[in-house]
Amino acid sequence: MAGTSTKKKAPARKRAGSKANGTAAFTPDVPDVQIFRQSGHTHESLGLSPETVLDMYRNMLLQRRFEERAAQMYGRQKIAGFLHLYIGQEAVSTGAVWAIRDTDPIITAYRDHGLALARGMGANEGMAELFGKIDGCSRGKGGSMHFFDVEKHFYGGHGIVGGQIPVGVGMGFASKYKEDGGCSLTFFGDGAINQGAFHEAANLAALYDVPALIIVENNAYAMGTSVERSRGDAQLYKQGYPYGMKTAVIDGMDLFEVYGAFKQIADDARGEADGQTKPYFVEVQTYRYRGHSMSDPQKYRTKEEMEAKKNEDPIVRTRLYVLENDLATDEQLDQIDEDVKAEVMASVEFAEQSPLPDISTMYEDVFVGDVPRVQ
Amino acid sequence: MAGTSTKKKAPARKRAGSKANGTAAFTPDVPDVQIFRQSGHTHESLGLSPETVLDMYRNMLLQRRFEERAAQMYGRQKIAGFLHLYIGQEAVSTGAVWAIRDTDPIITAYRDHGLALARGMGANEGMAELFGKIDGCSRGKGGSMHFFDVEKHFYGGHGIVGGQIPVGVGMGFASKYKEDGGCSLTFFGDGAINQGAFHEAANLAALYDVPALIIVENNAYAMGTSVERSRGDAQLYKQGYPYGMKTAVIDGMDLFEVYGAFKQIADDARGEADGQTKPYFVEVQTYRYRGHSMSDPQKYRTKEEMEAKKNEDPIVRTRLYVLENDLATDEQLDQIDEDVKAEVMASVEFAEQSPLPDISTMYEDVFVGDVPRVQ
Amino acid sequence: MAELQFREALRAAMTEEMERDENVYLIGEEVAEYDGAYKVSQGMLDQFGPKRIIDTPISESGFAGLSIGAAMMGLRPIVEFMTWNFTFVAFDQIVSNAAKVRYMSGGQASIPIVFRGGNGAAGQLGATHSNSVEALYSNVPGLKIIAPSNPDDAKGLLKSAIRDDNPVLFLESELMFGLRGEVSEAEDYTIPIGEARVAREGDDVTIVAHSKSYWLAMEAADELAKQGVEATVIDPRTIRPYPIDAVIESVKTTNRLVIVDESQPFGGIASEVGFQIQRECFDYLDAPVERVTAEDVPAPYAKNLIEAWMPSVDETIAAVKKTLYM
Amino acid sequence: MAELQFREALRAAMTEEMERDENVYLIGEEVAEYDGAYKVSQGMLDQFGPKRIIDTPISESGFAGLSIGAAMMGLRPIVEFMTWNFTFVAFDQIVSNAAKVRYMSGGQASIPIVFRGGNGAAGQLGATHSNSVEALYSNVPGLKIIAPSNPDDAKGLLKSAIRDDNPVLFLESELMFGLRGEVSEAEDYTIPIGEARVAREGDDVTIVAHSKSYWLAMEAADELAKQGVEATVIDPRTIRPYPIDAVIESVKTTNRLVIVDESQPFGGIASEVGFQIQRECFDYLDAPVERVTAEDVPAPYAKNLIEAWMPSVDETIAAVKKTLYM
Ligand SMILES: Cc1ncc(C[n+]2csc(CCOP(=O)(O)OP(=O)(O)O)c2C)c(N)n1
Ligand SMILES: Cc1ncc(C[n+]2csc(CCOP(=O)(O)OP(=O)(O)O)c2C)c(N)n1
Ligand SMILES: [Mg+2]
Ligand SMILES: [Mg+2]
Repeated sequence: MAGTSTKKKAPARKRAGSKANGTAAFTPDVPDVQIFRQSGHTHESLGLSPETVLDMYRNMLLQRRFEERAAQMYGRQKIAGFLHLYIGQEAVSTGAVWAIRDTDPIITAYRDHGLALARGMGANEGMAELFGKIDGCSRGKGGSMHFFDVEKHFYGGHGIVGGQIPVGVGMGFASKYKEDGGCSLTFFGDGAINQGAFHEAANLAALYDVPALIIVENNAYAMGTSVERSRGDAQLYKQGYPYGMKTAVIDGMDLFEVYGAFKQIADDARGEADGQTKPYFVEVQTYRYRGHSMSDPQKYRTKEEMEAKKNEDPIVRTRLYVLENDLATDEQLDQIDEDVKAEVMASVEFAEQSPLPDISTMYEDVFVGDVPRVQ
Repeated sequence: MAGTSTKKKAPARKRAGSKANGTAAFTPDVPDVQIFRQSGHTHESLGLSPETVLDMYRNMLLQRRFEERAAQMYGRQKIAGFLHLYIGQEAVSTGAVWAIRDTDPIITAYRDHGLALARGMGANEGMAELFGKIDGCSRGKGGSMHFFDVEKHFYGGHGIVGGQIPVGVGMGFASKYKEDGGCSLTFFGDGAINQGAFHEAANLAALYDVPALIIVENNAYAMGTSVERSRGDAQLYKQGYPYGMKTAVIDGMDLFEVYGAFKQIADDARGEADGQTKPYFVEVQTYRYRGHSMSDPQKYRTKEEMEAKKNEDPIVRTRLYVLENDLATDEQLDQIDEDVKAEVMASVEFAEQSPLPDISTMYEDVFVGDVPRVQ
Repeated sequence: MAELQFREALRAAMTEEMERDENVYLIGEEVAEYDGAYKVSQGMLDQFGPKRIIDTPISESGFAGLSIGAAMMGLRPIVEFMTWNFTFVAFDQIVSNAAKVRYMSGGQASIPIVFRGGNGAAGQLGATHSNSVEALYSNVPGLKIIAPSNPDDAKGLLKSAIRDDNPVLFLESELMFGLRGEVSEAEDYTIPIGEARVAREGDDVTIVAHSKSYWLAMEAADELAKQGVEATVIDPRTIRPYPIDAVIESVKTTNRLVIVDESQPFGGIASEVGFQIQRECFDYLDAPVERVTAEDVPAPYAKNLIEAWMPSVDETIAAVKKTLYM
Repeated sequence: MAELQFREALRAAMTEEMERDENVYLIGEEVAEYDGAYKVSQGMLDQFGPKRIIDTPISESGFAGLSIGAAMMGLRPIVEFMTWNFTFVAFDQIVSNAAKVRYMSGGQASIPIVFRGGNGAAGQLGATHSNSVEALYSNVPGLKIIAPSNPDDAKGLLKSAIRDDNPVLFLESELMFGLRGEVSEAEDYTIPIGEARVAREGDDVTIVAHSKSYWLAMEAADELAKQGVEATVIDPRTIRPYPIDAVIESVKTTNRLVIVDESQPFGGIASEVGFQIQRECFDYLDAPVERVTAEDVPAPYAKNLIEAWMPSVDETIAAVKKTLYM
């Protein structure tokens, strides 16, 4: 089983010490950090059927193809505003969602397509939202940054960096209050950890023993600012410590690591074993292959770094695993890709056909019930 | 010399572990925490002349008598609004101010009389401010929570919990920018550490190597909320760790500990030895003897706790030290007390005599220069 | 009718709603073990226990946001801010999340939450502690804002606010917590949000004022009556939605309007009401709409200065006389 | 005169002031190595180095507050917010510290600081990213607020703002950064803060509009001219202090006023200007003051909705015609 708790310690030196991000295993210098990396999982050791593995693979691919197509549509000005692609991070969304309960609420930032699709939002509703059409998941009101699918317990899509963190903790708080066994998942970026909202929410989660996973998706950059350039100490996993929170560090480029880790920590957070709800601070180490949004010259990183990271592509890795373990043939996998591409093309068609929202809808959804407006 | 850096570690357990506040020495479980407690200082080992010790004693007493009188004047409705007394914490203000340079900027929260008087503000200007008179240190505009004496490099007096922390770091930032060798001191309470502003400012200080002491005056309570009830982990000294900041824990009931500690860390912060400016996270463990403000039934603590803490009274301890070491006689010390009382009584008289601000002054001090107002 | 203090009326409203619906909880600084910084929640911890009366660290952004999340999951939080001044550190949660998430989700999320606490100047507290926030939050669509002037309205409106499925900002006043007044004993007494109360009728001028300022307006009206000027006094009770129709109707009779509003003047509530009235009652107005507000400078500490800074009865009388060319 | 983009004019102002005074620095997210999220600060890192062009983590409250402290010590920070929407997490620093500390200190502290960045809606960005903040910050005494509409004003006013010894909020617009215009090449070109620019004169109606809305107003005026209606168009350029005298003077001639203001309507800039004008020009107004603002709902994403949500040329023309009873 993964989750090797270690008590060893390296001296805390600013911008020194082992580089956590994207490198091999490291020894954290705070107590009780669980590392989920190179655990040697197999689908069998994780209890995943071949079908499930293929479902997960298919979903990762759906996220990828959906966004590739969206980028193209952005170029054709079918989509406007910001468009933040999740490409490269799909193992995080997929591994996490497959590991938790369908009713566990999820909330994230504006880089939200991947998690929404992992949670089961249809490509149609997603694409129509990007197109600003009435059949979009948020009725064309939210756009790329504000995907919502409340029926599927996906609570957005939030544009203010860090602003969703207290909200996500509150969703876990509600589970504890209602004693419904739920555990909330709050995703945010490595840049967002520097917002005050993170600090306040993390402390509240710890103080109130909230079943909440407070998850920093460390994709190495916040726009053009690397983690090293935004932190007094770039080892983000240290940030759960002062609140007395359990901490996990996960290799986010590996689907099975993510799945195995989330299964374990979500269950621990909901108190499955000890009857104690509790939060976790989780650093998932991942990488974004595309620019921050659509107009990013990406001068802040080298081609070499990118190439190295591309070798870790979670989709490629999963494909290799599937082939090596004979879970499917090359042809079957290609067929999945074809199916996914067709699904995405259909979603473009759906989005094209969907009507623009009627102007009258602009006045809807502000309040529950009718409330007079000012002219 | 004080400042025993320790690398030992105890397991991090929520609300467990050694109780840091007000008890004997403890072993921190983060690296590079320097403990300033029971160091066995004498005035000689600290290089303090008997005169200086008596000056410090006198100043602590001035703070105490000033506030005792202010409380009385509040009862007589000469003073209104909030009045937060510093009584019990005088070793912190005095030890720190005597240890640093006169030009090092200081900023604090609304519990500000002690630091202002330590910094050399006259009792007259302080008392007149409390009375809301034109000769007050802030021209009667600020009141108790907003003492300012910019000439003495005392920058207030701030009412929004935590709001002064980024500002204080900015004062140190300016020193680094101007290369003037300064080091800023930012004081705030144990309650304020839970504000997002703390987190953001602390990280910036560490990232930019700002010569700034970020000082939590842990007086055990934020209004009626103990540190244990406000934190996921009550060991505040852990809070500097994720930013990679050097950390110090100081016995704030002992004048010499405070003095010795601040001398050492302020000099290290300004880079005296290594040429590297740097911030410190500092936990000063102290205690407030009075209620939070003037109307506090104080049900949140026991008489026993209070009595135990009264045994640590920094003024009593210093008096004992002075007597034991023959730095002055009982009579001389009583005379100091008489002088201080007279000074405070004179400040009441001064405040009484000072005129109310002219109504026209209400419109002054909003802007530098004349700027039209709206009616 | 029972005579209650304002704080007791608030407590009664919260208590009744908490008894009625176990999804309602109260959270804030010192609300539980301390019995409330201003004793509004006195005794509630004893009655409801720590699960539902929840003390917080000084983390307004944190617990406001946490409660927005809880509300999205079906709970009905009452968030007490020690005062509204301290919401500036939680501004983003209120403005970006509470007010906008429902809209951005295309109506999928709802956020039944009440934010409440003391608003406005409360004596000699200085500039950071004397803000009237209604002028700030009312600019933001997506929020309801209530600012009652008496215990009866406080109770009836707070109960409505707690039952409302939308974010409601409930503005109280430290200076009014001890104010006594008759409160309806009707079972399950609620007052609809968005309806003005015409407190007094007169043909010469209309005075509109909410919260503390309402009492200034009434005092001014009494004084004016002695001088032969009969004022209609309207307490809007809600700022958002603003019951402008009641004001329009009245101005059509009196042809004169004075707004007393403790907000600072630039873009305050008075500006908005004045703007709407000049537009809707252009042909009825016999004089410009006048406003009586706080001064356009930060709030000073000194007693004489803060008194001069606040809107006053005298200024209200003078403004009325101006509209009457007296 | 040289033709510059709006962003180039801002850059020129900052560069000149930084060359002039080494206490001036620029700080913000992505201002240095990334050359600015909107390329306003392009090349400035190369010229001034990392000591004076400073990248920050995403900590608006932190770096705004840090710069307030630095300003109190005599530096003259220019704080770039990626957009003003993100100042809601720094609201307390701006409102409680920048605006009030000088006052509370009895004039001892001064805070020479400029906060700047894009304001208002910038296309299909959704509700959290489309705020016009002037309505919020202008309520708070202690701040100057500038919102220029063209490169020349941008340069002259930003230079004045940097030299001003007070906190100045400088509101730009993502949609205008590429706007080209003639910019004075006068040495050390500054424009005094608080003076309106009368962009066009006409006797029939006065239209007041700042920032992006100014261009709507001008377009409407052109269209109206074709229909025989001559409008005076005033660009106030500053919101605080508001150059109301210029508007009063004009309305005394035209007797009609329309304010175009992208703020949301309730308590917005339009309300304030309308209020003041009905009060100061009561006997001159031939029609109610009209306003054209954003809709009173959060900003939607869909193209057609956000277009309908924004103030428009058509709405401006309609409002003018309303004042003319056309
Ligand atoms: C409070 C706030 N400040 C600034 C921004 C502008 N902004 C949007 S995304 C972003 C970078 C965030 O980086 P990170 O948190 O690492 O997430 P990632 O984009 O890598 O997923 C910034 C600065 C914002 N939306 N909100
Ligand atoms: C943002 C904010 N929230 C709440 C308050 C009200 N308040 C004033 S002092 C205080 C307690 C602060 O405790 P601590 O930081 O420990 O300082 P101490 O009073 O012990 O010196 C509170 C809650 C405030 N002034 N500002
Ligand atoms: Mg990132
Ligand atoms: Mg304290």
